Amino acid sequence: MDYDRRHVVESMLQQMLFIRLFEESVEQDALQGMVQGGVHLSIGQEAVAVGVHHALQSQDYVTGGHRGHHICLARGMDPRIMMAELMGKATGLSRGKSGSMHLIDPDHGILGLNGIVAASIGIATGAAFAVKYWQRSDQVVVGFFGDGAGNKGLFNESLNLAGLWNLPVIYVCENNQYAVETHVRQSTAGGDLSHRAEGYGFPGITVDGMDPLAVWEAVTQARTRAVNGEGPTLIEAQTYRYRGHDVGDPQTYRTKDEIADWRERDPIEYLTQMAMANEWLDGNTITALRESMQREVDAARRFALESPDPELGVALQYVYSQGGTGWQN
Amino acid sequence: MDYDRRHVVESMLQQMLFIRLFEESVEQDALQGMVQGGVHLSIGQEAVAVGVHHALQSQDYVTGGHRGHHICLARGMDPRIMMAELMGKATGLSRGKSGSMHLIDPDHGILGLNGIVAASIGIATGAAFAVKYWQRSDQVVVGFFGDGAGNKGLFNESLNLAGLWNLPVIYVCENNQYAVETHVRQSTAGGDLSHRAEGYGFPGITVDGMDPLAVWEAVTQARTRAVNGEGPTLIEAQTYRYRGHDVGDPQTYRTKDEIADWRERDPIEYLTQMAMANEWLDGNTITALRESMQREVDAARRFALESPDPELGVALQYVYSQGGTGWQN
Amino acid sequence: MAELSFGRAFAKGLSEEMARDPNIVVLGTDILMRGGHFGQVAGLGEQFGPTRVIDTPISEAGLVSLGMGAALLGLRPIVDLNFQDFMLGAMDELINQVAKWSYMSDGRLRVPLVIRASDGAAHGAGPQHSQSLEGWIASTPGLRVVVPSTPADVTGLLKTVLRQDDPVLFFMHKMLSAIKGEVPDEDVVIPLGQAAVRRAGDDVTIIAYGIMTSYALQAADSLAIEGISADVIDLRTLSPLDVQTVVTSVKRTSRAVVVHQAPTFGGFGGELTSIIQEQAFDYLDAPVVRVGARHTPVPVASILQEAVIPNVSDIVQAVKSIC
Amino acid sequence: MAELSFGRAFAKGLSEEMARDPNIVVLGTDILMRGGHFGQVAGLGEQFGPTRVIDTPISEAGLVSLGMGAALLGLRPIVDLNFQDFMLGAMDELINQVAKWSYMSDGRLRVPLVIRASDGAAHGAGPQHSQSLEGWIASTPGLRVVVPSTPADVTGLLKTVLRQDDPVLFFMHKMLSAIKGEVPDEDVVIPLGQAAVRRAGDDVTIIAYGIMTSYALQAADSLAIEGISADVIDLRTLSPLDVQTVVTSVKRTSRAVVVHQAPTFGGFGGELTSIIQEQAFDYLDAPVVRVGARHTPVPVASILQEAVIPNVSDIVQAVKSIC
Ligand SMILES: Cc1ncc(C[n+]2csc(CCOP(=O)(O)OP(=O)(O)O)c2C)c(N)n1
Ligand SMILES: Cc1ncc(C[n+]2csc(CCOP(=O)(O)OP(=O)(O)O)c2C)c(N)n1
Ligand SMILES: [Mg+2]
Ligand SMILES: [Mg+2]
Repeated sequence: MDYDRRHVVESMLQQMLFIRLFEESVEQDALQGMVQGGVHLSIGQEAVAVGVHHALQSQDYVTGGHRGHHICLARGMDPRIMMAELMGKATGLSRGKSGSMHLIDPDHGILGLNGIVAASIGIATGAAFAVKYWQRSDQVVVGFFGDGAGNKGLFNESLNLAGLWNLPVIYVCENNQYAVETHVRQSTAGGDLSHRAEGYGFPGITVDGMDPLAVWEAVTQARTRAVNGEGPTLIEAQTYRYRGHDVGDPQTYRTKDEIADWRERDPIEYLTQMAMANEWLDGNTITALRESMQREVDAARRFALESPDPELGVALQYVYSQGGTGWQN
Repeated sequence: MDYDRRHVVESMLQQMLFIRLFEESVEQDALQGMVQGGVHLSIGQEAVAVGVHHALQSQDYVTGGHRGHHICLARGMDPRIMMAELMGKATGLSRGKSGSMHLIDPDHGILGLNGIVAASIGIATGAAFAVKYWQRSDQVVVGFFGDGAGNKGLFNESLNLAGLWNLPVIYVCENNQYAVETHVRQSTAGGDLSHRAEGYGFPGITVDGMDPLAVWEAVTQARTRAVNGEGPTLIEAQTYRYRGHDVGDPQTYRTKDEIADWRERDPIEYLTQMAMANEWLDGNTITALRESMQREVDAARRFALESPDPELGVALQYVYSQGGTGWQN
Repeated sequence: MAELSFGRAFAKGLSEEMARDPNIVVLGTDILMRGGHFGQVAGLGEQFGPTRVIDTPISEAGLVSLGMGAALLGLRPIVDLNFQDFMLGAMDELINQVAKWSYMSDGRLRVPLVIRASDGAAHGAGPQHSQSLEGWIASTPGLRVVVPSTPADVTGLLKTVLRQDDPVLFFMHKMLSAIKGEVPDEDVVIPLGQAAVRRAGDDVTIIAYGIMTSYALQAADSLAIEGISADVIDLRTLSPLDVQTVVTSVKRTSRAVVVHQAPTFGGFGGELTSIIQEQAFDYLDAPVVRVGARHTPVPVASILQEAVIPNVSDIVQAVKSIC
Repeated sequence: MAELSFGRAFAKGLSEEMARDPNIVVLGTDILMRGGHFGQVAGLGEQFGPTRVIDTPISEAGLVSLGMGAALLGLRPIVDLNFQDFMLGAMDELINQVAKWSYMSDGRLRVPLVIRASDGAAHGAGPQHSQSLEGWIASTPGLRVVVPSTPADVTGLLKTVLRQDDPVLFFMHKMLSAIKGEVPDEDVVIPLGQAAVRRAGDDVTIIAYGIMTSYALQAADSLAIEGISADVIDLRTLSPLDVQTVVTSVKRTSRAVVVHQAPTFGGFGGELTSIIQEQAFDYLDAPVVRVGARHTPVPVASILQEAVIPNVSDIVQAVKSIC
């Protein structure tokens, strides 16, 4: 058990570190205009994606919203082709067509991030429907979404369907307190969003989203429920984005103090302390780890930068599954 | 108090009787093809509309769904021009353009029935927004909808807005157990729909929708809350339609016994017994009342039948508020 | 050959495909026992049971989204939206999601999702149950639109649709539900993007689809009496569109009338007209004339509805105005 | 005259109208402090406070429906939907409800609701944030569509819109947000349905609106060098549509090119083309040519976007193909 815990903590720490460094690199490039389109960084929210990932199996599926780099990296997306996609390169996942908000990687069970708030909730529900239809006994779907998504209609329609049909889906709300400038208490009636699950007859819980172990535990339980045919769970992870809504956000809507308070609970810091206190890792190992991660990020970045632009014809491909734009027969 | 109660009971009984007779007349005409379009009768559900009406003031607004004749009559719509509208006549409310599902009567605060499930919820919320904006201190809006509407997205969006902004709106769900053939338990996860109100931080209660006095009390309380600035209430009234979903429904999905059980709780019967037991009304008075109502229904029907068809030009009017079809300048 | 109604023809095609492919499921309101409001899935509940013929809550957005998620994994859901008007509650799901996934995934994922809905005007249905929105869907890159006009086409096109991988909107005009026609017993598939010439003529080309095909044919009958012979083309699908059949005919007849039940202004007829004048300009002896509904919602009262919806005589007059 | 950006021009018009009419309120995400994502309501939060400049949850359907309910009582809400793409989440509310209430109530109720949204392609915005859906709305009986191309028009059209009673979709192309132009200090209103002739010419009529107006003008500049003189018409509103200005010009020039950023196939250009050939057939020396986007979603990478979105040289070539 202690060994397991050590193993998990080390693995989580490694993933969170990698995500953080990856995102910091993306941020710099975005500021330089090297990234195509708006960029929504997950810095500060690493614990949610990493906690969820550790509770999942490789055959599980995920969907996410516009802020989902951490989800993709946690689930195993290749950082090089991901970075190339962010920069709109020919080597990118979708050869530059989808970009940051719409990363899709079926090979890693990533059915898609999404530029439309709440859409991920419905798609995850549908994937869970298929899993249940085929009676796959050890597979679940996680639908990530933000606090802002709980007030979209699709939330009601999908959670009702999942509750009604006992679908193997886990809804993970990353409550990072804001939707752009709007604080969750200014958008959401009735307190914690997790309470709304009761209206659909399944459990909703709020967990500390800065603690990957807490997220891991909650999702582990939810996954067990799901594969046992007991249906969905709504998990609201209280977390925080250290950066603005997108790169370039002037962030006039919150105080430095508020950011500082949340940073005190930084998940990377927290697990680092835990690992060191337990003598699982020492300072040198951590420095070495960080350096090797940074090298990997740099390599991904270099790969992307050195990759060619896509051929223009790519833009006309796969409007339809046979490959073309095909409105005409 | 007892006098008040007597007064209320008599008034309710009178309204319910009138609605029942009106609907029976519509049913006959619908079977004969005299009514334009699908007809969704409210027979069995009279107590909800009448109970709500008695708790409202004349300045209050209502919206409703596709099954709303009872709402319109309770609020005071003229049965003659209503009947004429059902039959698509020139004398009808909208000169035949809107028909049964889309009755609109601003003079009686009826902002509109609606052919789209759940739409009434959002429109009522908006009217309440205006009432609050103008700080009208003694006005509320009631949004009627069916049990089938609770699983539409708009339910979530609107109830959240109402909860967030404390709007003076009362949501009345007429749970008549079915949406077409689908029983509410086959469509709605989590038990009583009224529970979902908790997720938005305002009260949701389930009342006996076959008892107009129970409805009246619940709405009276909700109205007091609303005008006191305490925000919305969701009231789920358990009721039943004695007829099919629409005229012509083969009704293979329920048993005669189920219908008989609900009819034992018939609201007209119930208030009649109460009035007679209290010696407020005797058999003769009730017979006379029924006869005079029937005459009024017959007169409405005659008025409609004798009214001319609309001029064809009516079809081209009021696409825009200035009167025309006006796509061209 | 069996004589089947439009609705039954759908049920037949679906039944055969469901028997062939266990990944096809159908979801919608009141379909398990009732078989849908237009009899379009009658008997399937009995045949395949509630795991494959699934009664749902009234949640159009949730169902389209659910269908998409399931389709991404390889299921082949048919979501029956009942009236086309209710599709408006699922537009984000259709346009921002379903339509874009093949493209955004650069072909790595596909959405073999079929949406069935009944469109068009029916006496008494009124403004919120009578719309003809096929043009919007046809204009959306990534979606396919099928608008059959005969029972045989319903079966044949449905079979095709269920054997390909693009999302398809399958629109069946509600006033066609009860019409009958021969449907082959054999497994006949009809390719998408192949219009049918329903009647051959030399003086004018009438281009229609769905219910307006029969109006066009009736108009052609009247016109024949007056010595005007019309080529009547039934497009069958709007996306992909069979441009060649249309243009070839117009080059021969030099005159074209485009017909649909949607309002003329902003309708799909504008696309057809544009293509014709782009590709056959030098052959045209007269402007292409469009016949569609007036720019109004569809009113409830029958006589008012008839005042705004195009009819056979509108088509006849349109043809005469250019012949 | 002040030089204002497109976004500021909106704020100016709205500010003046809100000062005039206490029944105007504006609702949307992140508008109170931020002033909207395109600066379109900058300063209004300070000026009018949170009871009239209202930050909302992300609930497009709920807000359009709320706006409608409030408008039925006589309030004049502006619902700011941010990106036009998000309007897809409120289509039932817009098309089945807002558009139909005047008609269904036979004129007894009206819906003075304004929906503002930013449309069109912007580098990097990608498939779900770049659409041009104005044609769908224009085709809907009961709705009005405003597509301004200059700051002065933004102010002048907004003022008009807020003084009439029909529901209006006010679409501002996101790449125009920062362009600047003179806006009169006085209270100038611009009637709906009145196109502007932005440049006079004799050889060809180029019909555009919104952002494509400036592309059309640039194309006209290039063409002038080559001796082709173009009339450039900016429609300003699609519903009501100024047919007369278009047809009069084409009758004079005998050639027309229709331009928009939406995909050509199924776009509003089909309507314009049809009207032209219906009303000026005998004057046309060549087919009307449409310039629009390819039939694809709008990809994220800039160079890919440019491969599908029409540009100045596409317009030049289209003109040359018929001149
Ligand atoms: C339907 C829709 N409405 C509005 C937007 C614009 N938008 C993008 S992100 C965002 C805020 C989302 O907040 P939240 O769900 O809390 O996610 P977070 O950004 O905090 O991760 C908004 C309003 C959108 N993308 N989709
Ligand atoms: C958005 C939408 N989806 C489907 C329908 C078709 N439809 C009309 S009434 C109805 C059942 C509604 O049930 P409920 O809300 O319980 O009202 P009731 O008929 O019982 O009064 C359905 C599915 C519709 N009108 N609107
Ligand atoms: Mg958030
Ligand atoms: Mg019901």
